[in-house]
Amino acid sequence: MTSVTKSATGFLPRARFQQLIDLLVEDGRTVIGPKVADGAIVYGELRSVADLPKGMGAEQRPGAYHLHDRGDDRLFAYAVGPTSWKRFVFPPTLDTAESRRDENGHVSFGRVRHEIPKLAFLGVRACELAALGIEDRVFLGGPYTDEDYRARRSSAFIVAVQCAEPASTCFCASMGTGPGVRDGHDLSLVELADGFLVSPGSPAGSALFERLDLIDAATDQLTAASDQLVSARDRIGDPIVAAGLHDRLLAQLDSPRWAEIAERCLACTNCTMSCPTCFCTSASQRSDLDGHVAVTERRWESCFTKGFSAVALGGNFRPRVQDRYRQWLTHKFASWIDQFGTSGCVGCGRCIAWCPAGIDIREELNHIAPPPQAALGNGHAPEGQPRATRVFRVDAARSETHDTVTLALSRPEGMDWASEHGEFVMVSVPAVGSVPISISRRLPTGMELTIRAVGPASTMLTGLEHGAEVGLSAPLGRGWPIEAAEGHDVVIVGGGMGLPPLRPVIDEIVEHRAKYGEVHIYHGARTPGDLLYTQELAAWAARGDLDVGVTVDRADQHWLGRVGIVTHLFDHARWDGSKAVAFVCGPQRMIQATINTLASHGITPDRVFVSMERHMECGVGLCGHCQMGPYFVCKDGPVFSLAQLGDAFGREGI
Amino acid sequence: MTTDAAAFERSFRVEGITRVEGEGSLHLVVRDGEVTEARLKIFEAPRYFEQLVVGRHPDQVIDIVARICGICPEAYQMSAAGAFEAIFGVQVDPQVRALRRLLYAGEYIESHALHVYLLHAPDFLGYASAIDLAKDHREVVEQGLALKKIGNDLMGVVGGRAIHPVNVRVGGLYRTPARDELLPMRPRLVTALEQARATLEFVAQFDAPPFERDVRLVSLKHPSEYPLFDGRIVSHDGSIDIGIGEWRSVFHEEHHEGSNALHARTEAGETYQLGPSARVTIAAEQLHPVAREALAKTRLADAIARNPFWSIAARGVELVHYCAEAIDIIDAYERPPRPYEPWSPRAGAAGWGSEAPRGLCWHHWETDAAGMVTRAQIVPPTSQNQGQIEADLRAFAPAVLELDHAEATRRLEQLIRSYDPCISCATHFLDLTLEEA
Amino acid sequence: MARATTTPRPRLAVVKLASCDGCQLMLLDLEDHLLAIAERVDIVEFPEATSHRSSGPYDVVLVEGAVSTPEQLEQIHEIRREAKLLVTIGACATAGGIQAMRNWRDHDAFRAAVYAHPEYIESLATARPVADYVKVDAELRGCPINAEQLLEFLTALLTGRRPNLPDEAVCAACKRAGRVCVMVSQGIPCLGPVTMTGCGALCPGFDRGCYGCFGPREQANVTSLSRGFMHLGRTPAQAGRLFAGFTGYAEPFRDVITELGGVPGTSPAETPPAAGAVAPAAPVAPATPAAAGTAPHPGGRR
Amino acid sequence: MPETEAVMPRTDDNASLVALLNATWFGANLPPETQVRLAGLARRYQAGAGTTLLAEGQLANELGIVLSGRVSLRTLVPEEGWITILTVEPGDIFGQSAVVAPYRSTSTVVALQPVDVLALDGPGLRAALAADHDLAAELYPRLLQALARRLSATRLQMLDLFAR
Repeated sequence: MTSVTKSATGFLPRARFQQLIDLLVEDGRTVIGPKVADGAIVYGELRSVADLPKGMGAEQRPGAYHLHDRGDDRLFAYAVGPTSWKRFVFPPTLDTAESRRDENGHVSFGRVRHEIPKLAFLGVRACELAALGIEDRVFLGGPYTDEDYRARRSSAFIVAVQCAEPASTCFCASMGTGPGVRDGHDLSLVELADGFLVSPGSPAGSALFERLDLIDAATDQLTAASDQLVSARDRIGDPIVAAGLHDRLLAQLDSPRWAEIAERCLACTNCTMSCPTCFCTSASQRSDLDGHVAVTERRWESCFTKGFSAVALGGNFRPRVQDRYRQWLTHKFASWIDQFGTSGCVGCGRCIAWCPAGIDIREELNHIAPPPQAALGNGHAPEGQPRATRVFRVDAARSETHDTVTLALSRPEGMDWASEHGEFVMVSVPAVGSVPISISRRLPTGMELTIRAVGPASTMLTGLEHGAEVGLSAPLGRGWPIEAAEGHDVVIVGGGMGLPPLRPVIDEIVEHRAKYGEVHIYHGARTPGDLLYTQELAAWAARGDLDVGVTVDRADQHWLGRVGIVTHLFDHARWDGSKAVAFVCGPQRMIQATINTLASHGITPDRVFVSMERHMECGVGLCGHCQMGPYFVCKDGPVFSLAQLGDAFGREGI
Repeated sequence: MTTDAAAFERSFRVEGITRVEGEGSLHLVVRDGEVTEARLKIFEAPRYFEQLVVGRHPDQVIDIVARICGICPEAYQMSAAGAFEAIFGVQVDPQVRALRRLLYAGEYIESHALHVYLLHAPDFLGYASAIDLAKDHREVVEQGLALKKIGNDLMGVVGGRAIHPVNVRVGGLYRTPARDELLPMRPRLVTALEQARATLEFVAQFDAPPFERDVRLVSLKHPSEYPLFDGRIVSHDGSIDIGIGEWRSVFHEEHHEGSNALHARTEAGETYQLGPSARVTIAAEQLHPVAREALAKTRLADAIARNPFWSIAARGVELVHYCAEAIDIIDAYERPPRPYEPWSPRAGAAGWGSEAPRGLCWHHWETDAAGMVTRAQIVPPTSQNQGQIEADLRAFAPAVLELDHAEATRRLEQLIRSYDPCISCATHFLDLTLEEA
Repeated sequence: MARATTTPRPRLAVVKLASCDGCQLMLLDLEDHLLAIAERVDIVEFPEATSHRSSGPYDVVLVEGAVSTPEQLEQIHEIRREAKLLVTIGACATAGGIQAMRNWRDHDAFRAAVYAHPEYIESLATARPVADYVKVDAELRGCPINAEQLLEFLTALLTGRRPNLPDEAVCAACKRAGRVCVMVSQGIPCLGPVTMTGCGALCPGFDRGCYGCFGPREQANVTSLSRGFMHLGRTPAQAGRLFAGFTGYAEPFRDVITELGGVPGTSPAETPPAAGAVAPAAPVAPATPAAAGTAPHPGGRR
Repeated sequence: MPETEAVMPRTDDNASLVALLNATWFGANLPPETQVRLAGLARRYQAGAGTTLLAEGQLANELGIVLSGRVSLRTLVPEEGWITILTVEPGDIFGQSAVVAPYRSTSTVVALQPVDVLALDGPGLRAALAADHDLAAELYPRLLQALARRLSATRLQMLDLFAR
């Protein structure tokens, strides 16, 4: 949306309002706007002015919404209802990808492209324009973009209507998004007693403006419009102090209020689903009975569901409702700013009215983080980049342990593999879905992936044989900053399946051994049978210039090696950590124990790099699942320095 | 067979009758070539429905009684709704009433297609199941499934879902569909009507065992519409003609010697037959012209009245009828101003019945001044048919008992299945409270 | 993945306990897929649909119904021994179903009140979900189960993926479908916030509140929701009884029913069954039959 | 008691024992007088792989400091056999039951490799700790550190982190 190109205002008498709808339809657009259905004003297809909620107002309170007849003929005298425009640019469910597997095991992957309807949104409020602007930053502002969103968004024509009847739940004025319409629209209207003031907001809007049978706006009409806006703003007031909220809120992660809210909160997801900016999604597979043709369906998801933060084998990062509520509120008002340079809240009040428990976030914010100040940052807007799934072939499958297999995968012909950086790939199998797997070795022809069979998808992957095909995304995420270790001693600690992601680091060190000082490689596993890469570990140890230690948690009497947790390998070690850089990967509790021991050797947090486990679905920071404080683990990590994580590391329910 | 008695007495057992709803078994005692005892035993665990509804709000009751039977939930919902509307004096809007018939039509199409193709046709064609039948005649089974799906989808559009629909309440429905929501069903019903006609022609070719007898057929009868949830309770011979709420004046349930089940009988202690054969015979005049014509073409009207095996043709006729009626209802539909009529609670009692696909399902409800249920009686169709089933088995068995056990079992089961028994509805079988009444 | 094609067809059985048959009927209601499923799954035991009977072992057993008689108790242990994967389907099998509402009553008195010859009636003191007696490997919720979920479950079984059966609230599906919340806009009590999704938010789409037939979702906050019902004008007893439907015996619905006065037809003074699974009823509000159910809804919508 | 045939006692002079002690984690950086005192309680022995140095339930007469080699701490689990709970590496101690009442070993100690052990006499050590508060103040933190480390390790093992 470009800024206003023409400053003009005309008047459209009420009797002529149908003309606006007719012109939009004439342009081949389906007009979406307010109408009464099921006891509320919702957005749906409009065919005529008669479909609009004439004379209807909406009284709103926490947990309550009631229509009433105002007894006048105003068409837009209501505050926003349950529908948000998000639905039309970011559909609640959407088929995004299709995968196939033929009788011979050949696989293929493709995106599902949808025909984009040509829509006009009629009656968009200032807060809703702001919400669309926020969604633009989320979906189009980062390195990865949502092209379906881009197409829907750019094809919509937006007619804004000035808000004149705010509800008691509104707080756009506090969030700085309204009630006055500023930009982001094609055409804007102000409804007065006998008609509408009309102003264009874009070249497309100007073109339509020219085609309307307008009369000149009278001064008293302009005054009435201004009074109407002032009155609306006065009624909204300034119920929360947004300035400084970011810091105030993040300082209250341990507030007792979170648990208290959780007693009322139903975790029903209504707030997030009603919110015009919440963007999290989940993906699932649909297939025929044989798994030959499968479609990936993306659907709106909420951080209030248990599955949202669940990881393999029943683990969950936010097990309690209080964790989930805190995630939602702190994301919306704080970490959103770190991520996208803007607050995630526009003050529309939907989450207040449509909360069946009547929880009022304004009240909660004021309780948890009572006032004073700061400023909004600026967003970034790099270019989009499509995500394709490419077919790799299994060259070899090597059994590491009874449940772990290393697959050597070769890239498709002609793929420029050397320029692909990243820590992990999303591995897709038709009808089964995608799982994130760390690259355990980079090969000129492709890569190795070491996979443990823990769920149906990984079990299927570990059963792949020579010649099988799988889909792989481009390598994703930020990997180990090996350059930070040049000229330093290096400590590598890999617990269990934490070793495979570290193997490329070891490969790099082996290849350029002279660049590094002393190198210690420590691997811990559950039992001797669970140790990974045993031959390679022996070969590294045999070089003489790598210190390799291996331990297991438990063993029978035939095991002659070490028994004890991985820190036993170096808690008595004599090396000096003040010159060392550490790379640590494994279960979070193991990482914590390791960090303590590393600290006792003098390694400072800025030189300890850890890889974080989270629920990952999209791999590119768009689905929202893997958030940890301000970070999207998939895109900003999974490798972080301890200094970066600060006190988010190890905090319960983050 | 080691005792002396066994030398001339034979016991014939069929444990676990299949392709009926619920679990049952059959026990015949044959003495000197005569069947002296025929017992159809019901295994259904008691579910105490008549007690579970006490203290509940009528609207909640309508949801609960649906759960008596997953295959004919509408029969229970409509009978209960009818009784409550009689108690509270509610008149349902004609368009809403039409929607209820449309919902019920969906249940008929679904239930009859299921029974004709998946449960009963394999008997006539010599297969153990529709899945086996599909191996040789896939197109036949697919046609049945397609027809069944239309019935299910019709229930989905009007009632929300095919099993335990959610839209019926006292006074009408929770929500009426817009005309636009019904219209997509119309072309599908036109196709279904053709399939229903073909179904009737198909089953009319079957060979039914020659087993004719004179029994009393009983169903609802309404002067202007095919019997569903309104009219009078009548018998085909004119001997019974009572108001819909007066079932108890002519019928009663009795405890049978040696059986856990209650059987319904007329006052004179006679058995009677409910279901499609009864309706097609009694309400032939009210059949949709299209269905009447299709029945005439088969020339099976008399056989349907006398031979229970020909119930499969009666179901075919009703499939045609309800596809045709559903189209008419959609064509005439205009969304009513409100989905249900308001009502005020009062203490009272009323009986009401509706025609489940397998026969009259009759209820009697009592409420207190707050409208809450104080007492319930639910008489499912199968408990009324059971006496006739056993009588038929006694008469039919001698003709097949010389066959080997498997074949004899198959033939006897085929006879039982002719009644489309719904054993899940049988909780009431075990209810002996009426003995005192 | 080549392995999938060489695997023999899984042997599937359908078993019924105390129930209405509606959930197993759902298998037949998969009209478009039924024959294809029958080609890929060896349906060895399904009395409602086939005369074939076969004994175990089975790869998958779908169990419908609650355990409510001594025979069924024996039968479920037998099934467990024969089943590699025991899957409970529907509210009766997963939560006890509507017949579990009798678990609040004294069984002998209840039985005597209903039957002239109670000695004929072999039933356990309580009707309970299958998982109260044997390990259950997977469950499909609902009264009845949802056809799409059943198909998804069978497809996942055949293709070797985890079935996509979300454990979120009905509200999530309701909002995605663009429905207007009946509780917020019309003041109709709705169990959607505490009920697991799977039905597609059916009831709110028909202008009525969810009655909970898929049972409680994880961490269902019934205390907060029942308070909400009281704000909408329900007495505590009425609020509690809104949970007393087809999954009312499942925790935590069971607790809130008991806490707020028991199921309809009971008085708070009555003690719960001796089986002990139900905590003593707290006499919160009088619940004579006259005051027991929800009040009739006033009039039509305006 | 150590199986004597596999155990090779050695005679070292006090000075060399002090030097050996000083080379271990446990004994390093103790005040010289303490080291001398401990050396006076010490004997040194070697044992072959497979030797049981101490059996569970047995009176622990000596606190062992591993000089080289590896010993395992084991317990017998019914139906699973001998399970190794922890290995003790050079510099670390075993047989700390020798200073904790009732002085009976809580696990069975087996040499996994040929080991060289510095053993402090239990009764002597207890008497010294009771009498010499300076020595106790130096030694107890090390004993506690060793025990605390084992406790936290055992806790993590109990969580069975890698099974997830």
